[in-house]
Amino acid sequence: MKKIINDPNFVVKDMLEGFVAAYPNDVKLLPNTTVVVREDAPVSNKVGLVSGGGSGHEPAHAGYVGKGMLDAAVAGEVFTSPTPDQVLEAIKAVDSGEGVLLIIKNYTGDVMNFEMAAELAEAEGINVQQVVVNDDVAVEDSSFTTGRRGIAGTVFVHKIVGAKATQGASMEEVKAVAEKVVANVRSIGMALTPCIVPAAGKPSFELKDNEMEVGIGIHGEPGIKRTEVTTAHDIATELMEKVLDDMNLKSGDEVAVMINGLGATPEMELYIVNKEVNNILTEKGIKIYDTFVGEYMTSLEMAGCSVTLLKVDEELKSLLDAESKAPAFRR
Amino acid sequence: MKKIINDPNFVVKDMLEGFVAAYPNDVKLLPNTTVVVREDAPVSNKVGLVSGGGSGHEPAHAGYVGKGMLDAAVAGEVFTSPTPDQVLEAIKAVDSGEGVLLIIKNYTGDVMNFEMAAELAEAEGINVQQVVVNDDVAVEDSSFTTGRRGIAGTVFVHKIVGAKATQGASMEEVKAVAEKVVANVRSIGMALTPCIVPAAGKPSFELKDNEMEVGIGIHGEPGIKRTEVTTAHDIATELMEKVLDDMNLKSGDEVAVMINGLGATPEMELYIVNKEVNNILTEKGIKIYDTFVGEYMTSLEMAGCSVTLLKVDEELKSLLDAESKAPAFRR
Amino acid sequence: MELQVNHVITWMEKSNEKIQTNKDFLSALDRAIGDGDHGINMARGFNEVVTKIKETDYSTVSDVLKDVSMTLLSKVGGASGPLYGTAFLKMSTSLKGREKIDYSLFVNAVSEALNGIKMRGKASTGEKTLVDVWEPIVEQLQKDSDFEAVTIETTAKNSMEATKAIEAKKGRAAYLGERSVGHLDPGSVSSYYIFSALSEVIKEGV
Amino acid sequence: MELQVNHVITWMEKSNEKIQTNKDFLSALDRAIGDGDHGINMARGFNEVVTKIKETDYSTVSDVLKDVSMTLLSKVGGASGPLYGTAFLKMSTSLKGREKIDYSLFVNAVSEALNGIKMRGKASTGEKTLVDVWEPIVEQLQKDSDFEAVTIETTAKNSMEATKAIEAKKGRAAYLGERSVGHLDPGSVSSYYIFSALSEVIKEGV
Ligand SMILES: Nc1ncnc2c1ncn2[C@@H]1O[C@H](COP(=O)(O)OP(=O)(O)O)[C@@H](O)[C@H]1O
Ligand SMILES: Nc1ncnc2c1ncn2[C@@H]1O[C@H](COP(=O)(O)OP(=O)(O)O)[C@@H](O)[C@H]1O
Ligand SMILES: [Mg+2]
Ligand SMILES: [Mg+2]
Ligand SMILES: [Mg+2]
Ligand SMILES: [Mg+2]
Repeated sequence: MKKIINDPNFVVKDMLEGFVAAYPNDVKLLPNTTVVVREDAPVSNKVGLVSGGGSGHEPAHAGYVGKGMLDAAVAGEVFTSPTPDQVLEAIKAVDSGEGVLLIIKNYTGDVMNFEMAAELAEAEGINVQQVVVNDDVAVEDSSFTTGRRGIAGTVFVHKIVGAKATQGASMEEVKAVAEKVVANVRSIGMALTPCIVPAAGKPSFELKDNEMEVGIGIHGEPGIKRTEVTTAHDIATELMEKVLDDMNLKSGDEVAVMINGLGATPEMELYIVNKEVNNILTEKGIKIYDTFVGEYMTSLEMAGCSVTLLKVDEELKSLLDAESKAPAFRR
Repeated sequence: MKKIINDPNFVVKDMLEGFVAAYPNDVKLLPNTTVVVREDAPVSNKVGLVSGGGSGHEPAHAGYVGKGMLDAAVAGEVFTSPTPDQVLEAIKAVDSGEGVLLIIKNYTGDVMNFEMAAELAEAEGINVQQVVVNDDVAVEDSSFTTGRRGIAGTVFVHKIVGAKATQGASMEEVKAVAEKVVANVRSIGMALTPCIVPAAGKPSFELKDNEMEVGIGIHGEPGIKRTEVTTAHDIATELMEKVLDDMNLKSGDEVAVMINGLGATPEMELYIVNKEVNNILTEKGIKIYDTFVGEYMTSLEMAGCSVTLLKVDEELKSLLDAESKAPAFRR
Repeated sequence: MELQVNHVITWMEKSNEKIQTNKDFLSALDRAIGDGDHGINMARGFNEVVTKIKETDYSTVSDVLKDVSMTLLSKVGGASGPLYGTAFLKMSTSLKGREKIDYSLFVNAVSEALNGIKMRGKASTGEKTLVDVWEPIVEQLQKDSDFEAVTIETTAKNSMEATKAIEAKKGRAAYLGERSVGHLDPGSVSSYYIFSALSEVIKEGV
Repeated sequence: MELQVNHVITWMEKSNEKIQTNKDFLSALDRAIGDGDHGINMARGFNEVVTKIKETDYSTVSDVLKDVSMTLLSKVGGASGPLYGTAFLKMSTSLKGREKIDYSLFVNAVSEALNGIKMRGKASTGEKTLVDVWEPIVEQLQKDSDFEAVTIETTAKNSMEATKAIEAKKGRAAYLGERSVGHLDPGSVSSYYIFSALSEVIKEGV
């Protein structure tokens, strides 16, 4: 394991300190927590937005804290959902009296920890609502199981819901737009190499020199299948097929595209994937409203990428365009 | 070699097409070239700014094209400086009559190719000036040799010179501020793993499981020394020592800091390095005016980072703060 | 036979020892069908539990269990944190104010814990979760009429091993569908360690 | 003996063959003390050169050399592109309009090429660059009185090998300082192939 770290048991603490040190005018770390909040939290007359999850997905989630996006991000241990006490601190720090919406990625751990925090916060008289993001089409969408995972599409939820809340919308309106994004966003990922959780010290899975995993989860959860590495063209085609199959888009529909690097993939490769994705959409007559290429929701040093499509209407477009001062999503 | 690409010989073309496809309202690719220019080039009454270099350093350099930064970026083959004919196309596309400043990283190949382009452009009556960035303190600064390399500090040159030119400053003023940034910016890098040029198919160097290279170049050029991987604390201390030794900063001086990932390093680790760098500067009484953490000047999928310090005064601070619409450097 | 404060403390210490010893094994099981952190999570949590309860004076069993619960809730994270946290919280609540626990109180407490796990995780038997150890244990405890080291150990072990054959429907392993078959459920294995530790406490004399 | 259009074309074809054959070797040399692309750069450039000059009709040697120069300039990139581009451009200029080249014109052209390389690269002898092959070649050509296959081959080979002992002062290898000693200069090796190809053309009869 080659990493630029100090003690593997303190990577989250070290990272958070380094993060707030980089943006001292914009964010702060709540003392003795792993909660990053806006410097000016709670923002009056605004629904508070809290997200978070395991660490190792940087810039998610602290990078999305800022004017126009989240009010707070709660960091768990690497790939481990944060605990209820931490989430509770975040909720309390950002509630201005308008209530707090939790944006949760659909993992059993995240859902349970955030839910417990919500129960505790409600006991303290705070109106807490939640939305669960489940954009990963690699997983079968079944109500009898855990259901789909939340991956990079979550960033679109942060952005759009952040814009809505910034406009002073009510909890009801904010939650409605959050659910609208969730209903219209789909993603899928693939990996060329695994990643290494610092405290574990070994790769979370193994791939042969010529293998890739299609449908990988952002914690290295196995995907749909393991095949030989093909070309960017074939990879994009396969990922897009899975996403489009699930979306029911017609010619003339508009989408926002996100090509997300999982950590070790050179940006060059992400742009090559974007070329292919762009071609596929253009051929189908689907209009690309906006494109985001970069590292938005990573898996430590995993090599690979994910493709996200968000079907947009006029409301979502204007919210997507709205100003954001979050360090990792400046608009 | 595991990469998400099509034909290794066409990675630059594919990437550039994917790049302009992502930002169609902001940039365009000059037909049959590897030159990305602002959509609205040439911008009247503004000195044109052209940079570029080998590919593989994404988001450099095309990511820095946009209002407030560069007017054009010329992409060479991977790690190979672009050719004079391409640079000439860029110069011609961005000259509004106010002349064009070339921002060149100090590599023999880059200097020669850009210089030949300048000669050709001058023959066509365009006023072309140049500034050569040489921020890498890993290399001895000698006028008898090639001198120091240009690395991540170049991004500060793009930003600040871009702001100056946007204000409508004359060529003389723009060039003067460029030279001021060059005189005040210092960097050094380190690598944990090598990278693979697609057309070569093999790593450009090798490091043992417990080794790192201090002072690595952004093309994998050997550094100052090869040692055992130590902690983030020790790595930051060593890099900062080299940079500070060369800068003559006093307590009370102000700097902008850039912690740059070389490609495969998780953002988590960059923030850990930032924590250490922040501590070192704070201890010495050096004020941190602003901090930039992320991938700004990469080396394909190399794991490692570089640290850049820019000593700022009031002029540089206000230019650093100025608006930028470049995709990879939004302010 | 009655469970007292010192027994519960020993139970947690023994649980912790087993978890620390098998930390890498638990993570390896989780790597196969999850995200590879179960050993790390449990080891971090139970280490804190032992530190906490050793430095505190307790007069009731319920207070020990409350601290166990709170520590697990705030230190484990992931899916297992709220589940184990809830389990011990429910035990604590059902034993509120008690210094000594007789067998029927104990069975009732574990049964409450199981309900808590099922409520929190929205899981039922046969979904390859720790319910698949806790549910058989509760059934066995209800059959027995006093603390029985052997039946607890055997039941926990057998049901833990039986998770291998189950297709996961809940938790991270559910993403794998059929491919989860043939692997032990990590959470069931850590639950086995906890009941195995309980069995040893009983054997040493409750 | 005179150099004509077809000789120059053969010269370039033979140069290209050697460069393609040794592409990986040149890149490996560059990996050791540079950035590992010299073989890729030269192979890309000379491949284009051969394509270009084969599909074009030429009446003068200078026109062939002009196309060689332009193609190298626009296809090689890096340090070697402008250097070789300048070298062939200077040859073309000094031979402007000529259909046949006698020995003294040829020596003059190569000498102009060397000046061009030195001007462009701001390098002089002993700095571990391709000057260390071109300068001895010019000196040897000036000593000889007609095209001599053997002296060209020997001089190019010896001076290429001699770059091993030199400490780099220019180009990317200069960053290495003393550590560049003991490695061949990649650009000198590609220059050797070009003169070795010339030597073969001469041997086959100019
Ligand atoms: N819904 C659920 N109900 C009960 N137990 C569950 C549920 N989801 C997961 N588990 C248990 O949690 C274990 C995984 O814990 P852990 O690895 O610590 O958390 P995570 O899955 O968040 O990484 C599983 O092996 C399983 O026994
Ligand atoms: N200033 C210079 N003058 C003459 N030759 C040079 C100079 N700099 C580099 N070279 C030659 O160029 C060769 C490297 O070419 P190449 O690898 O294609 O370019 P780059 O160094 O830009 O990657 C070196 O081996 C050396 O012979
Ligand atoms: Mg986990
Ligand atoms: Mg090169
Ligand atoms: Mg797990
Ligand atoms: Mg080279």
